[in-house]
Amino acid sequence: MSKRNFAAVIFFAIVAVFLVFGALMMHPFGEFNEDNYPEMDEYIIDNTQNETGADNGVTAVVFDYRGFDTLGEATVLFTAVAGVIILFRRLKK
Amino acid sequence: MSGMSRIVKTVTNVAFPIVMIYGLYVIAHGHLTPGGGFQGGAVVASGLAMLLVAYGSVWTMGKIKEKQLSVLESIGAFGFIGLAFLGILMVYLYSGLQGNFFNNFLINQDIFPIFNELGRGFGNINTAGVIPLMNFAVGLKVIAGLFAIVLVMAYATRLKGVKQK
Amino acid sequence: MIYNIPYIAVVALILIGLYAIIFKRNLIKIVIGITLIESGVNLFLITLAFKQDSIAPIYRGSGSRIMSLPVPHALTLTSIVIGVAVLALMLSLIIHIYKHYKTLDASKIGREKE
Amino acid sequence: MNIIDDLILHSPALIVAIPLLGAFLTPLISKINDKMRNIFVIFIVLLTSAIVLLLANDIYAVCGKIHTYVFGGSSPVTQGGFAIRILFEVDGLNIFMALIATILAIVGVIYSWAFMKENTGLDKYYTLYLLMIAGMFGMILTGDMFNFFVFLEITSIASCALIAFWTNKGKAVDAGFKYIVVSATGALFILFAIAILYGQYNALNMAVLASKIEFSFLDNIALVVLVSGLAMKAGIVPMHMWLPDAYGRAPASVTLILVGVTQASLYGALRMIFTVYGDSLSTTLNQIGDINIELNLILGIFIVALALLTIFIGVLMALKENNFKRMIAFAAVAEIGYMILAIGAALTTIFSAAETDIGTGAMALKGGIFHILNDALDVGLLFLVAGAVYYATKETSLNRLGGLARNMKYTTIFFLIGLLAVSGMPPMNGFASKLIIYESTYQVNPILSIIAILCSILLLAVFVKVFHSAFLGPKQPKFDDVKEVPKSMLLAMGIIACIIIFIGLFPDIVVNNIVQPAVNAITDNSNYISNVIGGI
Repeated sequence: MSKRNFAAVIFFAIVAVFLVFGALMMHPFGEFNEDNYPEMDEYIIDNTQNETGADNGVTAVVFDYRGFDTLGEATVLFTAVAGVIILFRRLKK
Repeated sequence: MSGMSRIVKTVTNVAFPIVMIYGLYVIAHGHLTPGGGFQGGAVVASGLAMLLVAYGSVWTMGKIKEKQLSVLESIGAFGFIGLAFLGILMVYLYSGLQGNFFNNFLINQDIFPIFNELGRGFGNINTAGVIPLMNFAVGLKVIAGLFAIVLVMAYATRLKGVKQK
Repeated sequence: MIYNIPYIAVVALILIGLYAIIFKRNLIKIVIGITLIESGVNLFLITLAFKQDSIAPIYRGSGSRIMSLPVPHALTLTSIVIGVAVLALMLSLIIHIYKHYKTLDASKIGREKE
Repeated sequence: MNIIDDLILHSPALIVAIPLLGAFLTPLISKINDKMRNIFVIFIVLLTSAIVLLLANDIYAVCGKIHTYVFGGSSPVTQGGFAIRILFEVDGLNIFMALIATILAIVGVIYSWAFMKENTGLDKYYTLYLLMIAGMFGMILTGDMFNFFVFLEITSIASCALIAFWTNKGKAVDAGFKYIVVSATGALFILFAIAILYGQYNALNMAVLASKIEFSFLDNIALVVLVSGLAMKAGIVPMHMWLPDAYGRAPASVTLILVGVTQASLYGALRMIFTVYGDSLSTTLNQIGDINIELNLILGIFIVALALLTIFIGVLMALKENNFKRMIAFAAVAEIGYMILAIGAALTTIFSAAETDIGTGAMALKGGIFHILNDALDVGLLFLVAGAVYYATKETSLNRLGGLARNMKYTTIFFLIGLLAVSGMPPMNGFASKLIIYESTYQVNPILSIIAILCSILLLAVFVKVFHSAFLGPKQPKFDDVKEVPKSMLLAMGIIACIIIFIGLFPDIVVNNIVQPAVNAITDNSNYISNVIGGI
């Protein structure tokens, strides 16, 4: 094993140990109580019909509450298209 | 990649309209049922990609160029950001309301009563103000964008020298 | 600890992806590694959205009012689209690299003298 | 309500939205003709800059003011103090970075005008260029963690495509691939950290998170993952291998914006460490005897060690590099080292109880933030000069260049200014910020500043060698018909050179008016929280 590989293995092991410990410390799957009450999401669920008029809560979040993220997301796709086209363009005029 | 066999082409011909309709349905009902502009756009784009696989990239490139797709995508993106900009102008439209970028300017107003409806779980399509319009803009953008990516990559990696059937 | 199994799955996905990125030399495998990390993170976001006995956050005429959290769904949607964009660009670059060097071995590309 | 007030009110959104709009419209406009497109792009960039200046004027008018902008709603927080909508929170640090980005954007567009003229695919080039600028502004101005991630991805995808712009060169494509792998991995790390924080506190807004953070074990992991992701993007040493390739192979006008993107990532690290984690960094982790081992101390020492390594490796690799642009790229790595050296030194001291230590920390931060501005200008100017040399001679290797000063007078002068500035010589701006860094690190530990000064001198040696071999020396017959570069490129370099000399001659004006508000903004995170979510 080369030196570089050795360092990589140690790095990998450290990351693995910390992530597994982190996973064990998360709040139990699917359980919410007073400590981690999801106030932001509950607000959205309660008010989505009145504030945005949409029945679909996820679409309400995507296009209204976090609309600017969606603009960014659309831009990412636009960027990728421009990037792919620029990479496969003709090089000579 | 040139075209595939006749069986594939026939099946594609049958399946293509269904995929289109389903994708457009998902886009149009984005604010009512699971889905939206991105998901429906991806469905339509995958239908177009199926066409690309069946008929080959050279044939498809003859029908539509990536430049045209790029213009379509620009129009979709412009529609989306334009609807967002209209939120700012809301303050001039309805007196007394302070609007911001991305305001849902069609909801809670009384100038266009038809769009004013709130969702109450009945599945009315004219609910949610500006969201369906944004869904359409994003849908157009995603269709053109994803198909442009697939088309350009397929055309660039085509086998040269193979005659098209 | 049985309730933490989804998180363990997330960690496993991320670690497999990281392993591919660090130790593999084939460019396609590196790309697969990145996609795996991305799936892990997306799975994590979706895991955070789940609430027991809940339905998807979509109102119908009637039905349960206990809904899973909508924000992580929206974040995952964004993250998936971003993933597609990154993937498209990476694959295009790989096509170009293969055209230039006729190999996908990371240790053999970009070493020529100018 | 008049139009200027409206513009200022909506300015945080407009600064990002106008370049985006420009990018969406560029493919349509370039259908008309090329000249129209160029005018359109420069118009968009100038409009954005005007709005940035308006906003800056507004922010600097009142001390400690934070301009909060809500997307799609009127009130930033709902009752109970949680932000559901995306907020842009512009304080002294944001606007400082935005000013840097503005300078780079204007200069870059003017420079590309002539520099890229002979290439194909220019409409997409300008589209991606505007997207890069928009993404950079978005990263800088946003106050939402996930929004930060989205804009990070926009910049990294756009810059990756532009790095590989010359696809006929294998090395350029290779550099682009390296860049996208590193930045995609880094961005996914950042997203993972955001998800951890979201799962704990059910919040994505920076100010809300800062008010809620408790510093559990998971927060520790999130901090480490976040900072390592941002460090990947910023090119700090163990993850620096993409940077010389990407900087060296990209067109010079793209490299200029890449410098800004790197610094936006650095800004992200600053914002996360000092504002989001803020006071909870001084949590005591362990106690040995009488000494409290605090987290900020460990983090600070770690960052200082990385910074020294970064400076050292950057300078050493620059010494043995033969490619003109790659050599400058290694110098840029070293310069990033100086900034994080200042940040690390500030971390070790600023949370301490003693008054003098806090003063030292604030001074180190001042030096570090000032150096962000200076580094962008100095390194940017050097890259533009390297691009100009490539444009005139089509030659990148330092071994084959020589005697260019005879034919390219102005470029030579600009290179001289750049080399003096980047190595911290007195009449230029680099001296002013490096002096503050030396002073503050000397108070933390004298060895740090000694190493920093030595490396700076080595950097001077590197550049003097280049100056001698490329610009001076005997006349070479093959460069006889080399001409001075077109006027627009000279104008672009001239703008940066003028700003460099201005800051070098009057550093006090800049430090007092621009840098000090940024330092105040970063050290006072309670002001940030209370301004955004209203006294909770």
